[in-house]
Amino acid sequence: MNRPAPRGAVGAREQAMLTIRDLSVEIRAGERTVRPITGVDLDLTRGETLGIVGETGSGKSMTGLSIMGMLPTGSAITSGSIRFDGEELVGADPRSYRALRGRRISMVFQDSLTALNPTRRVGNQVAEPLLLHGLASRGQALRRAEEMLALVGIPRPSERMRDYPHQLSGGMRQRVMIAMALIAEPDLLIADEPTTALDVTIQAEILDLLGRLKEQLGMAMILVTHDMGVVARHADRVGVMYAGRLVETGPTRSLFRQTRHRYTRALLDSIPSLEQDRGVELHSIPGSPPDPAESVPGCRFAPRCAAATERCRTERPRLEGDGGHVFACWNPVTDATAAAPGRALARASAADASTEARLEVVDLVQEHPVSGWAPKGRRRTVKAVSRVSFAVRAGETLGLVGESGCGKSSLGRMLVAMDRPTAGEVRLEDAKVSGVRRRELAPRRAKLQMMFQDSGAALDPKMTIGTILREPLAIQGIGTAAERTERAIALLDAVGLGPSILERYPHELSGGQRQRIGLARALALDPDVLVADEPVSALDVSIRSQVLNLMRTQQRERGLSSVVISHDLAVVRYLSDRVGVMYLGKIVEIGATDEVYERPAHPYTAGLLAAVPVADPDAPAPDQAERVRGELPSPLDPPSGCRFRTRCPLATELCAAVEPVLEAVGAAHEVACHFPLQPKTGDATGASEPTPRPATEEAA
Amino acid sequence: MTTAHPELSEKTDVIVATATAARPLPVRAVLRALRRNPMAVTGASLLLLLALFSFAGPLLYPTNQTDVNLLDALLPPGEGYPLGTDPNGFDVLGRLMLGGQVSLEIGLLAAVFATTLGTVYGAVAGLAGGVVDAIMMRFVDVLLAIPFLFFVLIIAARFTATPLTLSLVIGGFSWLVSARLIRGEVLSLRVREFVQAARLMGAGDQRIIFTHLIPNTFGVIIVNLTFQVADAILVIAALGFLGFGLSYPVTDWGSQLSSGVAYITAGNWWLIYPAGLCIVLVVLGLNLLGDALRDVLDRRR
Amino acid sequence: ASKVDPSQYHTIPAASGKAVDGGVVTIAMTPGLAPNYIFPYPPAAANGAVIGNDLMWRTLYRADADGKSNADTSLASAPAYSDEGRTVTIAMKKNSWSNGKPVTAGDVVFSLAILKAAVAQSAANWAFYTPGQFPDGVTATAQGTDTVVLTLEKAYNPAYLESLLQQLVVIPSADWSIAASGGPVLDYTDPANASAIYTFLTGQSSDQSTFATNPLWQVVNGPFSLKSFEPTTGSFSLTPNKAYTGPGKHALERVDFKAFTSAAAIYNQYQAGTITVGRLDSSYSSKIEELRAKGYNVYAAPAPARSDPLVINFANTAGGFDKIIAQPYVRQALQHLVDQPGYIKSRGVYNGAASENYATVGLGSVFPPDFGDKALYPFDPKAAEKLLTAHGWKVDKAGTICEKPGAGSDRCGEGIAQGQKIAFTLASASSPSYVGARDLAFSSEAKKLGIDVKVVSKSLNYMYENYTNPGAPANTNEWAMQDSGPLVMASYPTANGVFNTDGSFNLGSYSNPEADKAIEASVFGSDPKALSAETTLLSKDLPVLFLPTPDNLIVWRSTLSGPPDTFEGLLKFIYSPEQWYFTEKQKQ
Amino acid sequence: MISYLLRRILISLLVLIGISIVIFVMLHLISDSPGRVVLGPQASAAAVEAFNRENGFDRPLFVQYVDYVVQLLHGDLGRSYKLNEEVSVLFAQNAGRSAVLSLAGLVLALAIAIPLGILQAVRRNTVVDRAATGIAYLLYATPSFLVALLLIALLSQLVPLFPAEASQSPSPWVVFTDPRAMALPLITLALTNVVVFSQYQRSAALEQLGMDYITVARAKGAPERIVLMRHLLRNACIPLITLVGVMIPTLLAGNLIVESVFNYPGLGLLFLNSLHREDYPVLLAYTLIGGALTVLGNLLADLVVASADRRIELSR
Ligand SMILES: Nc1ncnc2c1ncn2[C@@H]1O[C@H](COP(=O)(O)OP(=O)(O)OP(=O)(O)O)[C@@H](O)[C@H]1O
Ligand SMILES: Nc1ncnc2c1ncn2[C@@H]1O[C@H](COP(=O)(O)OP(=O)(O)OP(=O)(O)O)[C@@H](O)[C@H]1O
Ligand SMILES: [Mg+2]
Ligand SMILES: [Mg+2]
Repeated sequence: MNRPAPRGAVGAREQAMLTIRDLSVEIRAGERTVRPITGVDLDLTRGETLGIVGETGSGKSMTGLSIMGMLPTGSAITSGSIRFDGEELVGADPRSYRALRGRRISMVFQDSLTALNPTRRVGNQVAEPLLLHGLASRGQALRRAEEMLALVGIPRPSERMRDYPHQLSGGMRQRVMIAMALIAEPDLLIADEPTTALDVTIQAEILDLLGRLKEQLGMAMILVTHDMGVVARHADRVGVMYAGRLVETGPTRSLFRQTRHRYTRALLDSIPSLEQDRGVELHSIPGSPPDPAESVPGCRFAPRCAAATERCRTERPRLEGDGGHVFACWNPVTDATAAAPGRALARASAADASTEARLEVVDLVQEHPVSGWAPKGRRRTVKAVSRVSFAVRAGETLGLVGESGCGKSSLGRMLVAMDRPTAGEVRLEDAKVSGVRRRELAPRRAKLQMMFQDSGAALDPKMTIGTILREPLAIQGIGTAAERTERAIALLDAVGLGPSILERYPHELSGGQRQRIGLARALALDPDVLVADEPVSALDVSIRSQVLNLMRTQQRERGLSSVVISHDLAVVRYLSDRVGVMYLGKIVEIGATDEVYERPAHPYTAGLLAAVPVADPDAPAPDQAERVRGELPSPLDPPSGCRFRTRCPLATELCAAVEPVLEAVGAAHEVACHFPLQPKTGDATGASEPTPRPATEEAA
Repeated sequence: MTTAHPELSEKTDVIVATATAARPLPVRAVLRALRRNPMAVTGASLLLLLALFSFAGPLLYPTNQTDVNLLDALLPPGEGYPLGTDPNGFDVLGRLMLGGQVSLEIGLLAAVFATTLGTVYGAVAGLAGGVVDAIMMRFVDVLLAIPFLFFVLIIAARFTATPLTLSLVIGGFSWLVSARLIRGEVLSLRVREFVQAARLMGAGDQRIIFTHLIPNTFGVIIVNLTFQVADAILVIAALGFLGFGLSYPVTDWGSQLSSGVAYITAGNWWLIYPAGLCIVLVVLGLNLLGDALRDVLDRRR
Repeated sequence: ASKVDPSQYHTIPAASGKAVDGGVVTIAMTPGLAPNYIFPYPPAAANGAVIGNDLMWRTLYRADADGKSNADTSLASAPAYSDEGRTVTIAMKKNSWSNGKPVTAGDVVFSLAILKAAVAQSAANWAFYTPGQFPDGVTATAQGTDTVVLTLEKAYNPAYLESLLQQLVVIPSADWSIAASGGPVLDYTDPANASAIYTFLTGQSSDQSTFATNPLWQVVNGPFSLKSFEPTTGSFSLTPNKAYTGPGKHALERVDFKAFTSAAAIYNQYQAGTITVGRLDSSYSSKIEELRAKGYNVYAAPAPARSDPLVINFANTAGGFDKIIAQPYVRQALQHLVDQPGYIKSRGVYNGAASENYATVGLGSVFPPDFGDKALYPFDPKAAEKLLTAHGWKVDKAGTICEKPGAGSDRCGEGIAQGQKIAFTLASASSPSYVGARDLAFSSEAKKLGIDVKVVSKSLNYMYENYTNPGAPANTNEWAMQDSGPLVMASYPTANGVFNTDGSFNLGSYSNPEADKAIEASVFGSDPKALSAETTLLSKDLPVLFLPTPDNLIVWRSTLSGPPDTFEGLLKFIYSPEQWYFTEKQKQ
Repeated sequence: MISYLLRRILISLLVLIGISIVIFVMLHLISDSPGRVVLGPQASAAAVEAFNRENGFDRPLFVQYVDYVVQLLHGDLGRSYKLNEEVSVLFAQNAGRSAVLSLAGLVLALAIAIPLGILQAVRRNTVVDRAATGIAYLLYATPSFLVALLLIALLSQLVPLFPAEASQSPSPWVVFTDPRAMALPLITLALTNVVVFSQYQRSAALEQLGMDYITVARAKGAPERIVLMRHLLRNACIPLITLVGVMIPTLLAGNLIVESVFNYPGLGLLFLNSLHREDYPVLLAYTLIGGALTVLGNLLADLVVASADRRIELSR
C-alpha cells in the first residue's frame, strides 16, 4: 500500500480520446493565487461518459474549461498535458484551438439563461457553430438548426427558431443549449451541471436526452455534476474531485460498490436517499472544504476525515489502484471499515394521530396580482395557492414537496402570517392567525417562526451574531441583557456552535454555520410552529447533512410542529412524518411519509419519485411510463378540472371537467385524483384500474 | 447538554477561526481597506490638501481680501503676489483660499441637505410602497425630467445668491437622485429575508427602519454624499461661470473663474487656471474617494 | 494691460480720400440691444428696440451729437413761437416719401395723433411721456401742406419742446392711416380712429417675418429702407431709399447691422476684419493700438449728456436707510468715498479711459452747473469721517454707529436711532465689468469707515423691472443703491421725470421741493439759464452719487470716411451711413 | 409589447402633466404679475391691472393652468414680449442649430466611447485601461466650461488651429458646412460626454463579458472579433441607450455652457440671454421643452431597449 503507484497504473487504456496528465491550474487575482486544480489525471475513451462529481469549488468546471482552453483571464495551466486525439492542447496556438471548439469539443453550461445571448434569436445561435466553422451555408445551417431543435425535443421548432431565449422555459433553454453544442456533431461533449437549475422532472428528461444523443452521435461525454444520483445513473465512469484534486476515479459500479476513498464514502453516506432508513441519523462530514488559496502538504481531506492519521496531514497521497479504479488515500475504506450504521433516532412520540391539531389550514388561497395596469375585475392573478387545507399536530413535521413555482413558499409564508391569504385562514391552536392585525397577532407572533433558505440573506449583515440572536428576545422584551446573552449562548450550544461566535459578523461564517444561526434564531422564541423553506438547498452536500441532522434533533427535542418545504424529495422524506405533494397551488396528495413514498397514489407523485436519480448504479431504470412529461402550465390560468391532467398519462375528459378532491386511499393517506394508483378506501369504483393511455409528448 | 455534536462544533470553530482570525468592527475594517486602496488614498490626500489650503492656508499666508486695492489691480504673478492680483487688487492666491472655504462649505452643506432630504423621502416612499410610493416617485420623475441646471439658473437669477441660499437651492434640486437610490435600496432591503425575519419576530416598523434598514443603507448614503459634494461643487462652478455666483465680499472658485474669463483676451491666465485647477482637484478627489468607498463597501456585501 | 493715453484718441480724422461707389458697411450693434420692432412707436409690451431707428423714418427735428437740431437733416425749419410761446408754427421743408408723395404738415399731425393714441392706451407706450405733459395739452393743426401749428395749453421752454419734437417720428398719413390691410383711409383726427390705427400698426409690427416684405414698412422718408431682417438674432440689412432728398451722397450699396451677444464677440470680429463700424466699451481701451494696427480708426470719448450715477433709494426703510440717507451730510460723506481719479487710473476699473463727472447733465454740457467740472465732494475719506463724527456718529471700522440721535447740527438727524448702523445693499449691474469693479471699490472704501455696503450683482433688466420704486414698490426695501450703468439725458437735459417728485423715471423716489421748483422752471419757463440753475442745485444736493463717465470707443475701418460728426454721433447711437463712403473699392 | 408600450406612454404622459404643473407653478412664483414684467417699470398700476385682466392673468390659477395646457396643446408656448416674438417661432429658429450640434456631439461621443469602453473592458487593468480611466476621472472632474477654455487656449490661441468662436451662420448645418469653426464646440461636447459614456460602457461590457453566453460563443469556436462584434457589442450597448435617455438634461445643460462659451446662437444661448433679460416665457418654455425631451428620450430609450432586449417586457 505504501508503494507509490506507477504512472501507467492510472489506467491509460488504449484508444483514449482524451488524456489529461498532471494538470494544474493557477489563478492570480491580485495578491492571491488560487490553485483550483492540482495534478489532475483523467482519461476518456470514445463513446464513454465520464461523470465528474464534487462539491462546489472542487474544480470541476475548471477542468472542463481547461480542456476547452478557455480558462478565465488571469489563470494559466502551470503544468501537465491535455491530449485530444493525439494532439497536445496545452500550449496549442489559438487558431487551431478555435477550430476544435464547437466543432470537435463542445460544452453545455449550467445556467441556460445567461448562457444564451439574450438579444439574438434562438435559431441563429444554434446555427452559429456551423457558420463559424464554415461547415454550411447560412440557409443550410438554419435548416440544420431546426432539425437539431426537433431532435432535442422542442415542439414546433420552426416557430421556436425565431424566439428569443427569455421566451422559452428553463427546460427548453437547456435543450437549446444542447442543440447548439451538438449541431456540429462534436467528438466530445462537456456538460457542466446541465440540469442543476432544473426541476427533477425536467432534469430526468434532459439527462435521458443527452444519453440518447450521445449514443446516436457516438460522442464521448464529460458530465460534471455534484449529484451522486446523476452520475450513478448516467455515467460509465466517475471521477470524484475534492479541493482541486481528483481523489478517486473508476467505473461507476466499482466506485459505488467498492468505494475506497474516505471522502467518497463520506459523501455517499451523507446523502439522504429515498431508500435509506429514516430512523437512522445521516452521516455527516464535519467542517467545510479548505480555502483553495492555501496549500496543504498532505491529503486535503485530512482535516475533516475521521480516519486521518499523521501521515495524511503531512504526505500527499497519490492515485493508485487497479482495474481503472484508482484513489488517492492513505487509509482507504475496506469492507471492515465500511459504513457503520448511523445513530438511531428516538422516534418522536408526540406525533401520534391522537394528538390534536396545532396548526390548521382551511381553504387557503393566495393570488398575486400580475404587475401592470389592467381594468379592475380583469386583473390577472397568479394562482399561487388554491384552496389548500391540512393540519399539523404538535410535535409533527409535515413536508411539502413539488416542482418549482407550485406555491410551496407562498403557502409557507402564510403559515407564519408573513403574507395575508387572499381567502381562507390559518389557525394556531384554534385562534385565527392569518389576515389579522399586527396587534391582534402579537401574542401569537413568537409562536410562529420560520427558517429561511438563504441564511446569508436572512441575517442582517450589519449585526453581530450575538445581536442577531438577542434581537428576538429584545423585541419581545424577554429578560435582561445578560439573560439574553445567556440564552444566546445556550442556543448556539444547541446548534453546535461555540460562544466565541457571538462577536462575529455573518459574512465571517461559513454557509453551514450561518444556516445553524438561522435555525438558532428561529428557535430563540421557543416557537410552537417552525416553517423551514428550503432549509438546506443552498448548502453543499457535505454540509447539508450536518444541518439536516441538527434540524431533526431540534424538531424532536422541542416537540415543534414543523413544516419543511423542499423540492428535494429525499430531504423531505428524511425530515417529515407526513408529506404533502403540491402541484400548481394545490395539494394533490398528502399522507404519512412512508405511505406516500412507498405507495404513491397520485400519478404526479409517482412521476416525481421516478424522476429522482438514485445514487446506486444498480437501481432499476425507472419506468418511463411513470415519468412526468412536459412543463408546468402557467399559474396565471391553470388547467380546468385536475390541474395535472395536461401532463398526466392517465388523463381523460373527466379530469378536464371535474376537479378531484382529496379522498382517503389508506389510513393516513389522501389523494386528489380520479384515477389514483392506490385503491381508494371505501370507494369501489375508484379502485378500478384506470385505462392507461399513451402519453403524448406535447402538452396542450 | 442539548448539543447534537459537541465534537463537531469544536472542529468547525477551529476551522473558521483560522479563516477569519481577526474580527474588526466594520468601520475600522472599511478604513483599513481604504488605506490600502490607492484611489482612496489619492482622493483623500487631495481633499485633505485642498481643505488645509483653504482653511489653514490663510493662517500661514494672510492676505487682505476685504479692502480693494485700486492701484495693484490685475498684476501678473510676481513679487508679493505669487499668483498675481485680480481686477480689484485682491491677491489671487489668498482669494483662492477664501473661495475654497466657500466652495467646500457650500458643496458639503448642499450635499448634506440633499442627502438628508433624499434619504428621508426615498425611505418613506420605499417603505410605504403601493400608491404612496408610486405617487412620490412619479413626482421625483417629474422633477428629474426637468433640466436641473435650468431651474437653478432661473432661481439664481431671480434671487440673490448667498452661500446658504445657494446650498439650499442646489441641495433642493439634487436630492432626487439620492431619493431614488435610497428608495431602491429600501425596496430591496425591505424584501430581504433578514427584514422579514425581524418582522417574524414581531419587530415593529420603527425597529425595522432604525436597526435594519438605515444601518444597511448607510454605505450607500455615504458614497452618495461624496458624489453629491462633488456634483454640488461643479454646479456652483457652473453657476459662477454663467454669472450667477456669489459676490463680494464672499467668493467661490466658480465666480473667480467666471470673472477671470472676461479678461481672457487680455491674457490674464492667472485669473482663470488656478481656480480651475482647484475645482478639478477637489472634484477629482471626491470622485476617487467615492468610488473607492463604493468598491470597498460593495466588496463587503 | 498697459496704461492708455486718452489724448491719443480724442480726435476724429477729417473726411478724406476720394469716394468710390458701392461697398457694404457692416455695423456691429451693441450687445444685447438687438432690435425686434419696426413700427417707430413700439408699445411698452413689445419692449421695443426699433430697427434702424431714425434711418427709415426721420423725426421732425434731427439732433446731432451735441443735442442741437441739425438744419440739414431735419424735416422742418426751426419753429417760430408766438402767443407767449403757446403757439408754435413749424414750416415743413420739401421732402418726399419713398413712393413719391410729399412729406406734409398732415403727416406731422398724424404722427402726433398716433402718439396721443399710444399714450392713451398706456402711459408706458412712449418713454418720454410724463402724464399731463406733451403730447397732452398739445393741439396740432395743419395749415396747408407745409405749415403745422401747435397750440399749447401751457408754454414749454422752447429748448425742452424742441427736444421732445426731436423724438416725434414722422410717419406717412396717406399710407398708414388704415385699421386693416387694404382697409379704407380713416380720419385720424378722431381719437377712436387713431387708436384703431395704432392698434393695427402695432399688430402688423408683431410679425417679424413680414418686416421686410410688408408693403406698409416700405413707405419711408429716411435714407434707407429695410431689405431683410433676421428675427433670430436681430441682424438686418438696409438698402438706400432712392427717393431720399436729404444730405449725403448715398455711395454705399448696402448697410448691414449685425447683432452680437457679447463685446468679446465684437472684438473677435474686429480681429477677423469682418465688421466696418461699431462701438466697444472702455475695457477695450488697452486694445486701441492693436485695432489701429489692424486698419481701424478709433475715436473714444464719453458720450454727451451721460452720467454714471449710483442711484439712491430714498424710500428704502430697511435698517433705517431712508432716515440716514435723507441727511445731506451722509450723502456728501458717501460721495467723498468715491475715488473717481482712482477708478479711472486703476487697471481693474477704467484703465485710464474715463473722465471725472460730478453733474447730472454729464460732461461738456451746454447747460453746465455753476461750479463747472470741479468736484464738490472730492475723494477724501478723512472728510467723510469728519462729516460723520461731526454729526454724532462714532466711526469704527467694525461698525459705525449713531451716538447722538435727534435733530440738531451736531446730531445724527431726525429719525435716526441711537446705536443705528449704516448698512445697505448696492445692486450692481453684472455687465460691463467696470460697473462691478467700481461698486466693489466703493463698498470696500465704505467698509473702512464702518459702513457696510453689500454689493449684489444683478442683471440690468432685473434691476429695471424690480428695482424701480414707482414700477415695483414691493421691492423697495430690497435695494438701497443701484448702479445700472449710464443715465443719458435728452438733448435738453432737464431732470424732469428723473428727479422731480412724481417723475416716471424717478427710480429712487428722490423728492426735494426746491428741486421740483427748479425743474418746473426749466421745463415751462423760458429762461435759458434755468436749466443750469437746476443742474447746480441737483448736483449739489446729490440725488445720486456720481461716478466717472467711461469713454466709448468708436471703431471703424480706415478705408471708410465721412463727415467727422457722423462718427461722433455714434456715441449717441446716431447713425448717418448715407453720408459715408469708402475710399477704396470694396471686394465683393 | 403593445401593453408595455401603452403603459410606458401613459406614464410618460403623467410625467409630462406633472412637468407642466411644476413649470406653471414656477412661472407664477417667479413673476406674480405678468403685466408688470411686460409693461415695464413705467407702466401705471392701472395699466398693469388692465393688461392682466385682458390676458386673463387675474383668473383663478386652475383656470389659467387649463388655459395654459390648452395653449400648449396648440403648440403655443407663449410669447416673448421682450423679443416681440412667439416663443415657438424663436425655438423654431434656434432649435435646428442646437439639435444638430447636440446630436453631432452625442454621435461623436458615442462613436468614441463605445469602442473605447469595450476596449477598456477587454483589456481591463492593463496600461491602456488604467490610462483611459485616469483621463476619464480627470476630465469628469473638469467643468465643461473649463474644458472649453482650455481648448481655446490650446487649439485657438497657442496653436491657432481653430477659431475661438463658433460659426455665426444661421444655417443649422454649420457642423458639416463649416467644421473648422465648429471643431472646438464639438470637441468640448464630445470630451465631456465621452468620459461618462466610456466608463459606463466599460462597466456594462465588463458585466456582459462575465456572462456565460460570451464563454459559450468562445466555446463555439468564435474568434474574438466575432465574440465582441456579434455578441458583446449589442448587449453592452443596451444600458448605454438608457443612460443617454436619462442624461438628456445633462446634455442640454452641456449645450447651454458650450453655446455660451463659443457664442453659438442656439437654444442654449437663447436661454442664457433670456435669463439676463428675465424673459420668463422663453425660460420656462425651454425648461418645459427640456422636460418633454427628457421624457421623450427616456421613452424612446426604453422602447429601443425593449425592442433590442425583449426580456424587458416580461420583467415589468
Ligand atoms: N476567475 C476566478 N478567479 C479566482 N478564482 C476562481 C475563478 N474561477 C474559479 N475560481 C476558484 O477556483 C475554484 C474551482 O472553481 P470551479 O468553478 O472549477 O468549481 P466547481 O467545482 O465547478 O464548483 P461549482 O459546483 O460551484 O460549479 C474555486 O475555489 C473558485 O473559487
Ligand atoms: N409576490 C409575488 N407576486 C407575483 N407572483 C408571485 C409572487 N410570489 C410568488 N409568485 C408566483 O407564485 C407562484 C408560486 O410561487 P412560490 O414562490 O410559492 O413557489 P415555490 O413552490 O416556492 O417555488 P420554488 O421552488 O421555485 O421556490 C409562482 O408562479 C410565482 O411566480
Ligand atoms: Mg462549476
Ligand atoms: Mg420557494
